[in-house]
Amino acid sequence: MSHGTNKADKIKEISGVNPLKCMKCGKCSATCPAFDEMDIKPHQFVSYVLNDDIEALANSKSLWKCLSCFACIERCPRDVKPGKLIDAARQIVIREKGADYLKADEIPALLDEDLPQQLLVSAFRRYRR
Amino acid sequence: MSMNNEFRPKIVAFCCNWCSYAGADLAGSSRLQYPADVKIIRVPCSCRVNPMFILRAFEKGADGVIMCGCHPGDCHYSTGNYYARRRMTLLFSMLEYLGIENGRTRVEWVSAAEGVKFSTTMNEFVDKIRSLGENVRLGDLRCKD
Amino acid sequence: MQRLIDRAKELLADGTVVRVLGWKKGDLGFNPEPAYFETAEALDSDFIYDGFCGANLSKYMIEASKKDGKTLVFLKPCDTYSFNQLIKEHRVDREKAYIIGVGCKGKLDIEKIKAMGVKGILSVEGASMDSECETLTVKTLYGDKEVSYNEAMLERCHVCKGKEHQIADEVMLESRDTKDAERFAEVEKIEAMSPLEKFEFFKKELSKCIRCNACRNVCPACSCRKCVFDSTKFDEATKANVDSFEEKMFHIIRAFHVAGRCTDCGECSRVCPQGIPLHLFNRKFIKDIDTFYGEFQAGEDTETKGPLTNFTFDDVEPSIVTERG
Amino acid sequence: MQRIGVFVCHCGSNIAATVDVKKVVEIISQEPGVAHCEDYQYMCSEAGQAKILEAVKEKNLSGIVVCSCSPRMHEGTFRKAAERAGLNPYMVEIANIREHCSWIHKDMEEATEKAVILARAAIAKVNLNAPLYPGESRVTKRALVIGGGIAGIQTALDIADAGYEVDIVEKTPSIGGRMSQLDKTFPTLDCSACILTPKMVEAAAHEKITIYTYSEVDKVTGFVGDFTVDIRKKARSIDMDKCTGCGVCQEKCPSKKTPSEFNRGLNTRSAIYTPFAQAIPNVPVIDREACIKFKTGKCGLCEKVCQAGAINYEQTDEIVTEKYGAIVVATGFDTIKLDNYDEYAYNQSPDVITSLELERVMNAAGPTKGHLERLSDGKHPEHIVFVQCVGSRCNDNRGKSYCSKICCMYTAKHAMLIRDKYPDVKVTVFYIDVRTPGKNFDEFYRRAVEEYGVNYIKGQVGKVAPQSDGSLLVQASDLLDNKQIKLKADMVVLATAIEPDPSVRRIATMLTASIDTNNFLTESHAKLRPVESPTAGIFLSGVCQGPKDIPETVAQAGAAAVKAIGLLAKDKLLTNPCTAKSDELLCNGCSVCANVCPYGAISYEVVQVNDHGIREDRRVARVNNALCQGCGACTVACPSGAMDLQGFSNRQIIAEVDAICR
Amino acid sequence: MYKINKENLSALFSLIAEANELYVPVSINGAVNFAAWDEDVQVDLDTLKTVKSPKDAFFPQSETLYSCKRNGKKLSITPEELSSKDFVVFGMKACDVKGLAVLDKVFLVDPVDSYYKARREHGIIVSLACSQPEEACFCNVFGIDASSPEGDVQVYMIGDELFWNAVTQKGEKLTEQVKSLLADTDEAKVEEEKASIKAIVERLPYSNLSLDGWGEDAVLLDKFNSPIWEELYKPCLACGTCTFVCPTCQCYDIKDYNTGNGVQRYRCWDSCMYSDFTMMAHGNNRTSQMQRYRQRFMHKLVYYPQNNDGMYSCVGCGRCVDKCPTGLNIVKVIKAFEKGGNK
Repeated sequence: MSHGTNKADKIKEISGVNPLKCMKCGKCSATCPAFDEMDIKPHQFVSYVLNDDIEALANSKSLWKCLSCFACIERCPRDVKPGKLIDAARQIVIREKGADYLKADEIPALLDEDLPQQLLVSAFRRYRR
Repeated sequence: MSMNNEFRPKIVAFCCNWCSYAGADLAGSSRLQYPADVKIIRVPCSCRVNPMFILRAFEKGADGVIMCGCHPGDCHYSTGNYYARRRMTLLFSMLEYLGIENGRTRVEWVSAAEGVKFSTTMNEFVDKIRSLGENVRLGDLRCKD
Repeated sequence: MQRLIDRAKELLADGTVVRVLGWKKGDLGFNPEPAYFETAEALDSDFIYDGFCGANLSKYMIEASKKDGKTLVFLKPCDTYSFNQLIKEHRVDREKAYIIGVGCKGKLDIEKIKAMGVKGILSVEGASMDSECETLTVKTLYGDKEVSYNEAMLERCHVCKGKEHQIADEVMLESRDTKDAERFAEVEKIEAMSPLEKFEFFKKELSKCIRCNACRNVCPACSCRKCVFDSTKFDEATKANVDSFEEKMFHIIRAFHVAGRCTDCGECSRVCPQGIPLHLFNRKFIKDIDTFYGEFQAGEDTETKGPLTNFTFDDVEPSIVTERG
Repeated sequence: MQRIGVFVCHCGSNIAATVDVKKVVEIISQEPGVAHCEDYQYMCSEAGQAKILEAVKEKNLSGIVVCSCSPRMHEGTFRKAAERAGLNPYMVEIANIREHCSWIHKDMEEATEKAVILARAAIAKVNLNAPLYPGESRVTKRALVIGGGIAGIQTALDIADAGYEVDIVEKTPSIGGRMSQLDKTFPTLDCSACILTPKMVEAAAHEKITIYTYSEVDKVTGFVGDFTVDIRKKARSIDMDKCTGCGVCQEKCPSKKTPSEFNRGLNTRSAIYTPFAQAIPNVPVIDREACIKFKTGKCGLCEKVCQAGAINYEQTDEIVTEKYGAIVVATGFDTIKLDNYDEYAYNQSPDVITSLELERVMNAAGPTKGHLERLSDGKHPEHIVFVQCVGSRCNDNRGKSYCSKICCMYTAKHAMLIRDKYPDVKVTVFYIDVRTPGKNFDEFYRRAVEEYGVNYIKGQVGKVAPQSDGSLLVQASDLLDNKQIKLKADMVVLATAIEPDPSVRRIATMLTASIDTNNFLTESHAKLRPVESPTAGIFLSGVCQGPKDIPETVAQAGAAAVKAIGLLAKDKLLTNPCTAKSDELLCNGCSVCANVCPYGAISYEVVQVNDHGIREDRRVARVNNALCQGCGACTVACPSGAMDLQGFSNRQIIAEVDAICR
Repeated sequence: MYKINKENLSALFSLIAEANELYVPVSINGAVNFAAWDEDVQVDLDTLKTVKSPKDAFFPQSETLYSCKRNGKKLSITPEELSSKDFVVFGMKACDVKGLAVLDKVFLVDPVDSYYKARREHGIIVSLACSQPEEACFCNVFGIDASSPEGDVQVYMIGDELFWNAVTQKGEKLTEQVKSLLADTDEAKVEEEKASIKAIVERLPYSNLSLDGWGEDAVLLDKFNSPIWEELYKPCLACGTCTFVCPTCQCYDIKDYNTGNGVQRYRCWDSCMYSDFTMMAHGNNRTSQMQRYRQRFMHKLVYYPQNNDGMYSCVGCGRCVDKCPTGLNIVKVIKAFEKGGNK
């Protein structure tokens, strides 16, 4: 799993999350509305990042099943925010595929106040296809 | 390090005995590095720090002076740091008013448990002083030679 | 003025007071001096109260409080703040003072008249309390000159704290509203400068300092028996500025020691032989105190805790200085 | 000029590995005033101290600098050594070249240079040191215990048994505290009341113990050995001497709608009430906010029915001022508020309760008379879910970062008791970790699983949703099965985090005892002085210092008592000689120093002074050495420099500054 | 006699400064004092009196005497080098120049003050006649002629021109250095100016001040014990303004400054008005402000003249009259004694 180091760091950087803070309580998974459809469960995101196994994460179904509802972020008692991790993993995948239709720094100009964050995330997904 | 011509600031840190000095001790026992430019003077409480001490340090060649005390509310003497806070706020404001670079002085509240904060603060402060360079606006030329 | 003399004579005669602290005519018509009077004759011949009587007499009450009997003291509205502050600090004895709050129409600065290019002044007319206080006629060796009263006023009168006496046993003579400038305007002007400009500004001003200590010795708040700059307690005793640092040290500490106690009476700037605007130091502290800890006027009363002997749990942090730029 | 001896410690390799000790000695030997300089492996050792003794004798030293570890570590050691050598102990200064130098630097040249400078600063200071002599202060042989829970009761009993007077101040109407609210205790399942009540009675009956219930500490002045405390006895509206505790008033009281504090608001009480049947003292109080008489002026029923004539509506708060030598804080805990935890539906459903509420539900004297029933409809539950770590171990700003320590065990206790009494009830416990360090603790937990069939699931509950049929839908994860599960429960019990009683902040401020960010009182040393506050004369008992269970609390209570007894056993205390001192010739008498003194140690008197030939009466400041704690606030407030601090004088600090900046 | 147009003053200064250090009256934010000249300073020759007298060109407010350096336990001492470069003080007034004569009698008699002596030797005085004397001036009372100041070169500012008259050898030498800028002229205009100055001096308010009862013939103890001092001193703030602006006050203190690695021993002006003036281990021999106040004027008007053949150590410049924060001054003292029968 030597491939992962840079990517794991990248994920940490993008998400601003320190996965070491996780105490493995599983509240994220307990909360997740898309739990059943996921192959890698929210609480496992953290371990995958910790174990540098970004490849598996990138190839997982979960990446695209996450609704970005932020319930896990809201409920996490340790400020670990698995939702942000998965979001970051998604960004990495998109960037790698070179299908990055929008550059990150172009986005702020396109935002308006009423635009829900979720929409933006799903937009990323949609444009990838 | 002293072989090259890198600027080595003189920095005086006043630390209260109960919190910040102990915090510095903890930084030490935790082996948290910060530059040797910082020299600590132990005072019983931040309220013992007379503005004249701070000016004196600059007079004699200090490039930066930092004062550390217990967090507000945690003073061993219950109220000392509140007085210190007002005194230093006014003093620093006056120094800034006189055109002295305002990063040369700093107050930070560091508890006995905050060894990390102590070393982070000192690293930051030394960086700041290094970026400001030698103190030329507030010092006695006679002490320079 | 005659009313003041008459009242003083009455109080001397009925034994209320044993001496009068007021101003004595100078020999040039514009250089009166603070003086004690113990007889009616002395009052009749020498007492004066006009636009040149700028001296704040409250500090003289420290010595007068040690004397037997009561002293009648004339205090202008701004002087009464100093007197209150001295009471608060147990430096004067209220019981030893009979205070006549005397009106004020703005005090004159002979240096300002000279700075207008008026030379060889023999006398100044229009400075008395009875006059309209609009124009001064200055008789000089080189002819008569007319000068606007307001333009010849001390800086402090342009930012006058008001006509009210904060403490007095009785009040005599009308005051005039002389405030026509913002108290903190000069401070704000400096605050708006770049650090280097600030530094150069004060360097220039302080380079004039000759450490005569007039600012300190005239100050009613600087009433220490022995100043730290005269004692060995801090190893900072100096007599002359040898290095520019010493001017800064002296003036910062002078202002710091009176911070929260300074009533902004302006005596320091009035007496400086080199015309250094020393009030800019004190007023900076006053402005900061007002901003950080709420408005505070030293000497408004004799009880309130001073801002440096007080605190709140959520006072601003010293980093405010850096944060506000 | 002093003759100074400088001793540079290697501290094994702790210092010597980074600081070139020999070079320090070489440079420092050349400093003016240094009459002796040497290095040694371990200065704090017997042999090291012997070197000091020898050098003082041989070189006639008058001051000593030890370059070693932090003065917080060995200043006392070296002061004692100096004393043995015939010097005043305050002629010693420490240059901290370990914590502040060798341990934080890697470059040897840099660290050596710094060590030299630190040594010079200490030399500069010791040059200006003067012998200081501690004064003596008396010890009032009486202790105050703040808080009348099990911690306070035990501490008071232990101190009283040693023969010293103790007062307990308890803010509620009865002593007993949280323990009196518990039903059974782990791991033995004793009835809480059965073991607590005798202690309460013993305390009440003890001739050395005075109990102030329904009272609060109003003001604390003084210092170790000599505290003066104002205790506010809140108006009880009952004459304690007359009341027989018959309880008729409580029965007859028409105002019965106030939520019972004792039963955690699960039922109500009357306006005149004792919190529980075994209350000590068994004297009710009138809750003036609930009392009709106080609200409207009408009623007065209790006065009419009281045969003892004990009701007194006119009673006012009374201040008792008492002196103490030692104060023990035993203010205990409360559970945190769950307002920010919407996901557990605590505020939405009466069937979601905290564990402490469950204690009351399980208790025979509780709101359900000990029957396990849903509080919403009184139905017998079929399935109870316990949720662990509610608000504990939370890094967000909703809960507490620490582990509340007792929850794992009491949850096992609850689960076991329920399964024992109602085998038909299904019990599920959601846990993150089960923590059972303690004698017989893990065995206890295992019994719950193995013998009582409690279903433990590793995973946190994400959501509790009240359903229209009155049940609760619990959504959780099962981390071991890697499944998300949804369970239907009838009751949910939340193992809510505990926090120090909110009153402790005010008390800590009054005592000048330090407190951490979680409001737990700080101990003087986490390992070596765990029951002492850094503030001398203040001791810590029970949960106010940190989460702990009953046996630990009782043990700590005993330890705090012993520390207090150790203090009370002394007749005199030596005071810190590093106190402020006013130079009367420079003093202006302006009072600014007194205005900032937190101890009221400065007073003024008019004295005749001879100021270089001028004799006059002056108002000057006087420092009471017994009160002064040496903070130095006054020295900076004093503009003339008349006020100075012995041991940290202006000139000493300036000398250090000069030495460092040179 | 030479002259130069005022427009060329800057060139003149520049030329003088080539070979000498040059001190001129400089205005800083309204206060005029002697200071080293350079092209950026604001020279002010119109203000009659500088705040401080120019005495510190010869006797600086503070000067280092020697330095000690420490190396381990060894000390090395380096005396300060004596002034060795010629310097010109341009624009001293008659009273200021006379002030130096007063200092000379203190510093140049045995034991000679070598620091002062060196400066006197290297100092060249270009004195400026007072075209517009002011109300506080009374130099004539001490026999000083404001229209004809002493010095190495006398200059007069008349209209657009500056008239230059070398008086001494030093003056001649300086004239040679700047001759390229000077034009020959006669003395007619200067004589006219002198007469005009004298006429003004006669009209000065203090011109008739009487020194009867002071000086060499004063009855010292009568003056010393006079009750008048008690009345005079009371407003005195004990500041040092009068002594620091005075051209004749010569008292100094010697102090050490710790530079961290050694000591600089320096002397600085002291003021007899200060409570720690002549402070000794036992205390102070003048314990009250009255005594200190009396000392200053007794020294100027009695002790000094009696020790120096009747020469007063006051030159009537009137700076104390102008600058005392509470309106006290030597004139008031003289007048008070006159009123009190000179006792």
